[in-house]
Amino acid sequence: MRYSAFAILKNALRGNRDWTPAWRKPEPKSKYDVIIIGGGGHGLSTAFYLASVHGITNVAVIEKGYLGSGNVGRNTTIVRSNYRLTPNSRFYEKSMELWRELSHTLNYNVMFSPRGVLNLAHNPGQMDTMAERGNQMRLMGVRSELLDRDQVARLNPGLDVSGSARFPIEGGLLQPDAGNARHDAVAWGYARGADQLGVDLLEGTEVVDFLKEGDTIVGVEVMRNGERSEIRAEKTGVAVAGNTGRVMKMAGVDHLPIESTVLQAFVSESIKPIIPNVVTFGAGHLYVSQSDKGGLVFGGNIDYYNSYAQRGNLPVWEEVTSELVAMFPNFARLRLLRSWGGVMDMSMDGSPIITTGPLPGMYLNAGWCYGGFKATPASGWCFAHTIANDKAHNLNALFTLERFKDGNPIDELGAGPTPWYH
Amino acid sequence: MSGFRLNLRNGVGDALSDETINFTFNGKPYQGRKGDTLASALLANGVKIVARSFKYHRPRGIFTAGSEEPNALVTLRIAGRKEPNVRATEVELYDGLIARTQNSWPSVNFDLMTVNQLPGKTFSAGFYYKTFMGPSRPGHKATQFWWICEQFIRRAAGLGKGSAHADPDRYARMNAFCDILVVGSGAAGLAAAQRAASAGAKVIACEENPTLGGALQSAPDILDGEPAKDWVSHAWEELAQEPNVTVLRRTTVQSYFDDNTFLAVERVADHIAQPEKGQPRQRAWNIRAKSTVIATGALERPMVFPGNDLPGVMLADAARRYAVEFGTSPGRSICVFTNNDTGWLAARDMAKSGVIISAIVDVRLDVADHIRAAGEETRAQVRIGAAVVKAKGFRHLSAVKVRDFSEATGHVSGHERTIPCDVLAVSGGWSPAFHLTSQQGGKPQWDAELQAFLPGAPIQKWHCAGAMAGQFGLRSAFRSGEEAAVKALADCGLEDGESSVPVIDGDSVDHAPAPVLEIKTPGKAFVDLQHDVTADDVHLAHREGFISVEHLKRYTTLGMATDQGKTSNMSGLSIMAETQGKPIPDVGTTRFRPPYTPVALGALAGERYGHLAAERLTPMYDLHVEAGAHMYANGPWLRPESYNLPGENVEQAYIRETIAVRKSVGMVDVSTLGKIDVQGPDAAEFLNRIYSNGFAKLPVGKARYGLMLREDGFLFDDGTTWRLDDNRFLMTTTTIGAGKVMEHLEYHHDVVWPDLKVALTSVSDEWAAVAVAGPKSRAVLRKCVTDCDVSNEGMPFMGVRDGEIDGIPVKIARLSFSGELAYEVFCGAHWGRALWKALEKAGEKFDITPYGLEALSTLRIEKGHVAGPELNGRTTPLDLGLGGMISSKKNFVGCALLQRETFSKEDRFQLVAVKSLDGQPITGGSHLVAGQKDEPGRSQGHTTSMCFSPELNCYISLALLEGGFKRHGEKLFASSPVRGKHVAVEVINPHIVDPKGGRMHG
Amino acid sequence: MVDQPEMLSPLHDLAMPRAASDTAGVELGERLCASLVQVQAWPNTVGRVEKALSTLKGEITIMPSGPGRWLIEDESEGLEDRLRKKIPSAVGAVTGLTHGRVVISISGRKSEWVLASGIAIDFSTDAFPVGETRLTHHHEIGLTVHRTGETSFDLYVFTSFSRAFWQWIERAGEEVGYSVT
Amino acid sequence: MRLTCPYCGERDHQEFTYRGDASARRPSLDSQSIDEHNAYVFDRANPDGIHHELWNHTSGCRTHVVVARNTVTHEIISCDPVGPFAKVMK
Ligand SMILES: Cc1cc2nc3c(=O)[nH]c(=O)nc-3n(C[C@H](O)[C@H](O)[C@H](O)COP(=O)(O)OP(=O)(O)OC[C@H]3O[C@@H](n4cnc5c(N)ncnc54)[C@H](O)[C@@H]3O)c2cc1C
Ligand SMILES: NC(=O)c1ccc[n+]([C@@H]2O[C@H](COP(=O)([O-])OP(=O)(O)OC[C@H]3O[C@@H](n4cnc5c(N)ncnc54)[C@H](O)[C@@H]3O)[C@@H](O)[C@H]2O)c1
Ligand SMILES: Cc1cc2nc3c(=O)[nH]c(=O)nc-3n(C[C@H](O)[C@H](O)[C@H](O)COP(=O)(O)O)c2cc1C
Ligand SMILES: [Zn+2]
Repeated sequence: MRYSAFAILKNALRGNRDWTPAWRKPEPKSKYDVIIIGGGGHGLSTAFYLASVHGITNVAVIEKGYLGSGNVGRNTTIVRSNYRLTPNSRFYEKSMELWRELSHTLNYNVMFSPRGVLNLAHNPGQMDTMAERGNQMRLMGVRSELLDRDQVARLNPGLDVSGSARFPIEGGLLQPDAGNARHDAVAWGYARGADQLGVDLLEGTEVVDFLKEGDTIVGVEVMRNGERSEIRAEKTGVAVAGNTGRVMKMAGVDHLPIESTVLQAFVSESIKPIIPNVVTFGAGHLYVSQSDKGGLVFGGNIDYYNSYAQRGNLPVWEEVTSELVAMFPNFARLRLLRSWGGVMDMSMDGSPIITTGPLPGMYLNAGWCYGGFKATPASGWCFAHTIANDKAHNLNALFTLERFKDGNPIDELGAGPTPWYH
Repeated sequence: MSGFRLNLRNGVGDALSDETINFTFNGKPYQGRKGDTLASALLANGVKIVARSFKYHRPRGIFTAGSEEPNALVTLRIAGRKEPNVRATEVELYDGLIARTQNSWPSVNFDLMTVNQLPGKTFSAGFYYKTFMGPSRPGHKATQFWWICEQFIRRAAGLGKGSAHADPDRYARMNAFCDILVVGSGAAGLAAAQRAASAGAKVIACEENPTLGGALQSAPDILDGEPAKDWVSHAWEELAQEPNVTVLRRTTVQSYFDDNTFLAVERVADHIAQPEKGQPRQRAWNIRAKSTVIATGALERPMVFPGNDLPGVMLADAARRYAVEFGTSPGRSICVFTNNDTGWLAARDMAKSGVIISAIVDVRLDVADHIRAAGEETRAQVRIGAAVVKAKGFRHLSAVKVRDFSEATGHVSGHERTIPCDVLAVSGGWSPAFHLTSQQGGKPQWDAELQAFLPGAPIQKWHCAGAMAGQFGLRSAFRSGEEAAVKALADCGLEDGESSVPVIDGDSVDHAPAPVLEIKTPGKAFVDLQHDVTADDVHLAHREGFISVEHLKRYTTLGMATDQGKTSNMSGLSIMAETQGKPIPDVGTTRFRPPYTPVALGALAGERYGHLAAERLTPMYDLHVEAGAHMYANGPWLRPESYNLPGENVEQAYIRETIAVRKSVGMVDVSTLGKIDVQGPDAAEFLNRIYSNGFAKLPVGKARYGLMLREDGFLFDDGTTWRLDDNRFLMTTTTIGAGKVMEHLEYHHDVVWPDLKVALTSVSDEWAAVAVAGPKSRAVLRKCVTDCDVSNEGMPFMGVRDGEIDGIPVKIARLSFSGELAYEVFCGAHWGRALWKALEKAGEKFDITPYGLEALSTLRIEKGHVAGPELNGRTTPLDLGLGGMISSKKNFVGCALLQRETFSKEDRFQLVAVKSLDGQPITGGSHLVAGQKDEPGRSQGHTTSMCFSPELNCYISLALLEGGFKRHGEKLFASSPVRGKHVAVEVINPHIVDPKGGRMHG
Repeated sequence: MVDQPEMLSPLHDLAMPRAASDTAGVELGERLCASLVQVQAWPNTVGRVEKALSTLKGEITIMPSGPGRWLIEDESEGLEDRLRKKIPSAVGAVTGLTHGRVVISISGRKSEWVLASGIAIDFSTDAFPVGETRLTHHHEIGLTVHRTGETSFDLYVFTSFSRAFWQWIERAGEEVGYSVT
Repeated sequence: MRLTCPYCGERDHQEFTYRGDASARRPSLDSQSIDEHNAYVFDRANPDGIHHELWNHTSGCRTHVVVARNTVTHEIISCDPVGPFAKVMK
C-alpha cells in the first residue's frame, strides 16, 4: 500500500481497518542468493539496494530480535558529513545525497531534518582545527561555515557564550545541511521497501553458526522459535555492528581490529523547542539535539571498556550532563527521562570496514563506532555494490580490513590503534 | 478553600498541619495547608482540569497521588527556577508557590490546540511516517517540504517550556557506602532495615516520599495496638537514631548500576521556596552497597474503557489517599470501578473519612463476603459482574454508564445504567514496581494468579520484598522484608539480627485481580493518557505488523512519556496479547531503563554544575594576569597567550615579543611542560626502549631531545630528557601529552618490562620552569645565577647544571625551542614566583620581555621545530624530516611497524613551510591547493602552525604537503574558503631561522 | 650565598583566616611541607627501605603510597638529601615532592560529610582508621588523604590544582558552615 | 562498576584508566617481526564473556591490575596485580 496523505484520509474514514502490515512475516526459504545477517539499518539498506539497484531480490535479512533492535534503534540520530579525511568525506557525502531523497526513495517519511550541526570551538587553536575541517569540506563540495561567537549566540540563544565560562566559546563550525533523521523510521522504511521488492525479513531468527565448505561460507545455521535450521546462500553478508566479534567468531575469524564497547544515550522529558539544531561541545565530548517529540537527545563518550551489555555506568552520566549544563545553564532544571546503551563496533582507527571477505563467500560491514547511523544509506549502497560485484565500489575501496596492518589507517582523530579513543 | 476538604480529625488528613499556605495556579490565588501536595490542594479547591494531553490536547485531571502521575504536569516557579513538567502530585506546597498549566493556549480550560482532535482518526499511530514527504522532487527540495512541516510539528509537540535563564541553584553530590541499601520505607522496607540494623549492618534507607511508611501511612490496620501510621512513624524514628542507620526521605533511588552502585537523588530544598544559603537544591547520592533490599511496593493500574481519560477518572488508591492522608475528597460523589478487592477497601476507607461513595462496580461476580461487607459500610450501590462502559462528561466527568459484564467472555450485556458521579476511582490491580531490577537486566516473570509480572531471579546482590515481590499482604510484606534482610546480611558476611514484626490487626486482602483490564465497547479508550495512545492505536499497530512489544511501544509511543508507562504498560500489553491471541507473558514487557523518575540534569551534574572542570595554574599565574596577559585555556591549564600592551592586539603583541627575543631576550613560563622523574639502575635502558633515539649513552649533565612513537610507528610525543645522574633522568613532555606519556611509560614498565628497576614519578607540579631566550639570555643569567658557570664552556649547548638564583636552587638546561641562545630554568614550584621576579629584575637592563604562547609558537615555527599540530597522530618521524632520530642500533617501541612499506612512500604528507607571497596572512587550517579561488582543485595538504615571521617579514606557516620534501620552491595557494581567504604561497624549507644552528650553539 | 626566599603557597591569598559562627561544621587550613619525599623500593629491597625509613628521626609522617612506595613528610628541611644518602639507587628511588603538593587540612564534626561530597572513598573510621592513608581523586585532581584524627584529615593536593581544590572545598563547606585557620 | 586494586582496595572504576586486552602481549624487544607486532597492535579477540583486561589505577597507586570481567554481564571475576611487585603482592 502506497503511503500518502490521501491514503491516510481514506483509511481514517474506514476506521483505519484496511492498513496492511508494513512488511510480511515470511517463513525462511532453505536457500537464497544472498543472506544478510543483521536487521539493523545497514543490513536492511543493503538488502534494499541489492534489490532496487542490482536486481538481486532473492535475499533474506536475518535478525535475531525485532527489526531495528540494535544500534539503529538506539542512536542519537545525527546525520552529517563534516569529515576531515578524503575517504570519509566522499563516503559520507554520498550518504547525505541518499538521505536527501530517502523519504521518496522509500515512500516512507524518515524525517530527515537538515537543521544544521554546529561543532563548538573554545580557543583559537580549536578554531583553526575547525577551519581545517571546514575547508576540506568546502574543497569536497560540502557546505560548511565557520561561525564566530556572535553568530553562534544568535543561532543558539541558550548557550553560555560569556567569557567567564570555564571553556569560553570562541566560535564553531556549522554544517548547515546536516541534521537528524528519525531512527526507527529509517529501519522501518528500509524494511518495508526491501520487503516490497521481495526480500524476506526474518525476525526472531538468530544466526548461531555458519555453514562452510572448506573455507567457503555457504550459508548459516539459525535458531528460530527455539529450533535450529539451515539456510543456504551463495553469498553471506555480515552487518551486525556491535556483534561483529561474536558473529565472526562463529565463522572461525577469531581476531579482528574491532572491539565492542557500550555507548549510552540519553533523552530528557519533552519540552517545547529549545534548541534548533545539533550542537557539540568542544572541550569534552557531548552532542545534543531535540527530537520532534521535544526530548533533548544527547550522548557523549563511550564507557571505556569492552562490553556486550546494552547498558552503561554512572561516570558517563555525570560527564555528559555536566558538560550539557555547562553549555546550557538554563537546562539544569530540565530532567533526564531515560538512558540506554548500544554496543559499538569500535575499529582501530575510528573508520568503517566494508569489504569482501575475509572468507570466501562472505562480506563484512563493520567498525561503525559512534557514527554508523548517518552512514546507513551509503553503507547499504556500497555494501550491496560490493556483494553484487564481488568488488568494492570506489567509495569504499579504502575501507578494508588490511589497511591497519598495511599502515594506512583512516584516522580522523589521530588517536591511533586504541579503539576506545575514537 | 471550597467544600472538598473533609472534616479533619485523627485519621483523616493527618498529613496536614494547621498552617495555611498561599499559592497561585495560573495566576489565581489559592490556599492550601502545610502538608498538602499541589495536587491535593488543587483538589481541595475544586480545580479539576490541570493539564492537557500531548497530542490531542484533551483536558486532563489528577490521576494518581505519586510519582507515577501521567496527567497532572505543571510548570513550577519562574525565571531561572522555572521548571516544566513537574508532577503536581509530588509538589509539596510552600508559601508563595507559583504553578501554571502548560501545553495549552490560551488556557487550560479553553485550549485552541484541541483542534488536533478534529482530524480524529487521521492522527492515528505512526501517521507521520506515511505523509509529509512533500513533492517528489529530488534532493534538497524534497527535504524542504518536510522541514517546513517539521517546524509546525515541533512547535505543537513538547510539553512545558524550559527556562531561558541559568538555574541559580546549586547541586551537590554525596558518596556513600553501606552494607545494605533498603529502597522503600513501607512495611517491607522497614522490616528489612530493622532486621539488618539490629545485626549491626550499616544501612541506608531511601524513601521517595517526604513521609516514611509507604502504604502504612494510610493503612487502616492496627499494629502493636497503634494505628499503622503512628506505629510506622515511631518505628522509623527509632531506627533513624541508630548510629549505623541513615534514613533519607525525599530520596528516590533512580538508577541501579553494576556492582550494586546506585544513584539516588534527594530533593533537599524543593519543598521550600528556595534553598537556604549554601544549601543545594538537590543532592545526587552515589551509593555503593554490598547488598540491597528492594521494597518499592506496587503501582496500581487503571482500567481501559471509552472516556477513561476524562478529568475525574483517577486511581482508586490515589482517591483513598487524598481522603485519608490529605483530608480531601477528590469529588462530590465517587464511583469505584474495580477488578479486585482493593477497590472496595479504598471505597470503605474513603467513606469512613467522610467521602460520598455513590457506587461500587466490580467486573467480578465472585466477591468475598468480608469484602462485600466492607462495601456495604459505604452505603453505595453495588454492582458486581458489571463494568463501566463509558465515562461521560464535557471536559470533566459527570456520570458513568454501567452494564453487565461477563468475566468469562469479556462481553457486556444488558441494560445501560447511568450513575452520576464526578469522580470515578478505578483499580485494575497492582503491578510490582520492579523497575530497578529491570534496569539491571533482571527478567520479569509472569504470575498468573496475581496477574502481574514479578521481578524474577536476581542477577546481582539484590533481594526483593513486599508488594514489589508480589507479597501484597501486610503480614507477608513484613515477613518478606525480614527474609530479604537475612539474605542481604549473608551477602555481607554478617550474622543475623532480631525480628521486630508487630502484631497486626487488620484486613486480610486478596490482591489477585480478575484478568480484565479493558472493557471493549465503542469509543475512544485511552491506554497511555499522556501520549494519547488509544486501544485503537494498539490494534492498528498490530494490523501493521508492529507486534513485538518493543515495536508496539516505538510505533505508538505507548509508555514513552514522562511517566514511562508506569500506569499504562500493563493495559497496553494485555490489549496486545488479546489481539494476538497470546497469553501476556508471551508478549513480554518492554525494558525499564534508568532513571526511575525523571531527574534534573543539574542534579546529575551535581557539584559540577557551574564548575565544569578544575583549572590548572602555574605558580606564576597571578603575575601573568597582573602583567595584562591574555589567558588561554589549553587543556586544563590557563596560559598567557600574549602580554598585550595598551592598545595592542594579540598579533601586534606577539610580533613585538618575538622580535624582542630575537633581538635581545625574552622569558616565558613553561611550567606546564610534563615532567617525569625516571630513576633506577635500569632507567637509561628503559628510556632507550621508549625513545626512538639513543639514551643509553647520554652523559650525565646533558639533555637530549627525544621522540616517542606509538607501537604502530606513528609519532606519539616529544621532549627533552636530562640526565641528572647515572641512574636519574628528568623527562619533559609536551603540555598536552603529559598524562598520556606517563601512562605509556607506566604501561611499559608494569606490563611489558616489569623486570626493569625503574621508578616513574610525575613531577610536573614539583617544578616551575621559565625559558629565557635570546642573544642576551646568557647575560641575564650571568647577572643572577650563582654557584654555576653559565659560560659557553661551563654550560655548553644541551648542558644541564645546578645553580642558584637569589638563593633559589635551580636547575638550568641550555635548550632552545626558539633557535636562539636559550636556557630553561627550573626551580621548586613554591619558588616559581620568586624566580620569575628575579629573572625579570636581572633582565631589566636588557629589556627582558615576557612572552606568551603565540610568540613561543612563532619562534619555533620560524625555526621549523614541530609541536602538537604537526604531531597529529597521523605523522611519522620520517614525515616530519626527523628520520635522523630513528636509531638503527637498537629496538624501541614502534620500531618494527615503522618499517612498513607505506611509510617510505614519496607522496606522503611531509613537513614543509610555506610563505605568503602577497602579504596576506595565512589563516590557520588552510589547505594547500593548486588552483585559483574559484577553482581551487583538490587539497594537497594543509597548514599546521602559522604566524607572522618577523624574520622573513611575511606570513608563514608550517604545512604537511603531499610529497612536500621535493616541492620546495613550488607556488601554491593556501586556501581557506571558510574564512574567504586564498593566499598565494611558496613552498620553502621549514628551517627558516638559523638553519645551521649557529645562534643556539653560540 | 643568599638566604633561600620563603616558599609561597598558591593559596597564600585565598586561604585567609576567617572565622565563621560557632556552628561551623568544619575548619579548613592550608600549609606547605618543609620536606615531602617519595621513596620507591625495588621488589627485592622493600625490607631494606623500610629499615632505612624506620631510622628517620624528627617529626616524620610516613604514608604508604603504592607497592614498595612511601610518601614521607618531615617538618624540617633537607629530607630528600638525607634519604638519598640512606637509599642509594641500588636500593630504591628518592624523589622530592616538597613543591609538588600543598597540604589542605580539614577537621571538625562534619569533615567526613564534606569530604564525601566530592571524594568517592569510604570515610567511616572502620574503613579508614586514624593514621592511615588513601590515594584517590576529586575529579581530575589526584589526592593523598591522610587521616590525622577521628574527624581530621590532611589532603596532599597537586600544587597546580590546589586553588581549584580549595575553591571546591570551600564551596562544599558552605552547607555546613566553615572557618579557615 | 567497582574494581579491586590489589594495593588500594575496592574503588569505583572511575579511578582507573582502561588499557584494554591484557592477552595482547608485546613481542620481545628483539623481535623486528612486522607480523608479530601487527598482531599485538591490531588483533583483538573481543570476546563475549570473560575478558582479561588491564586497568591502570591512575587516581590511586598508579599500578596496573589485570581484571577478569564478563563483557556480557559486567561481572568482575578477579583483579590481579601485575608489574614489578606482582609476586610480592599475590
Ligand atoms: C547510543 C548511540 C548513539 C549513536 N549516535 C549516532 C549518531 O548520532 N550518528 C550516527 O551516525 N551514528 C550513531 N551511532 C552509531 C550507529 O547507531 C551505528 O553505527 C549503526 O546503527 C550501526 O549499524 P546498524 O544499524 O546496521 O546496526 P544495528 O542496528 O546494531 O544492527 C545489527 C543487527 O544485527 C543483529 N544481530 C546481531 N547478531 C546477530 C545474529 N547472530 N543473528 C542475527 N542477527 C544478529 C542485531 O540484533 C542488530 O539488530 C550511535 C550508536 C549508539 C549506540
Ligand atoms: N493500597 C493497597 O491496596 C496496597 C497495594 C500494594 C501494597 N499495599 C500494602 O503495602 C504493604 C506492602 O508494603 P511494601 O513495603 O511492599 O510497599 P509500600 O508501597 O508500602 O512501600 C514502598 C515504598 O517505596 C517507595 N519507593 C518506591 N520506589 C522507590 C524508589 N525508587 N526510591 C525510593 N523509594 C521508593 C514508595 O514511595 C513507597 O513508600 C502491604 O501492607 C500491602 O498490603 C497496599
Ligand atoms: C532519538 C531517540 C529518542 C528517544 N526518545 C524517547 C522518548 O521520548 N521517550 C522514551 O521513553 N524513550 C525514548 N527513546 C528511548 C527508547 O525508549 C529506548 O530506550 C531505546 O530505543 C533503546 O531501547 P531499549 O531501552 O529497549 O534497550 C528514544 C530513543 C532515541 C534513539
Ligand atoms: Zn591502587
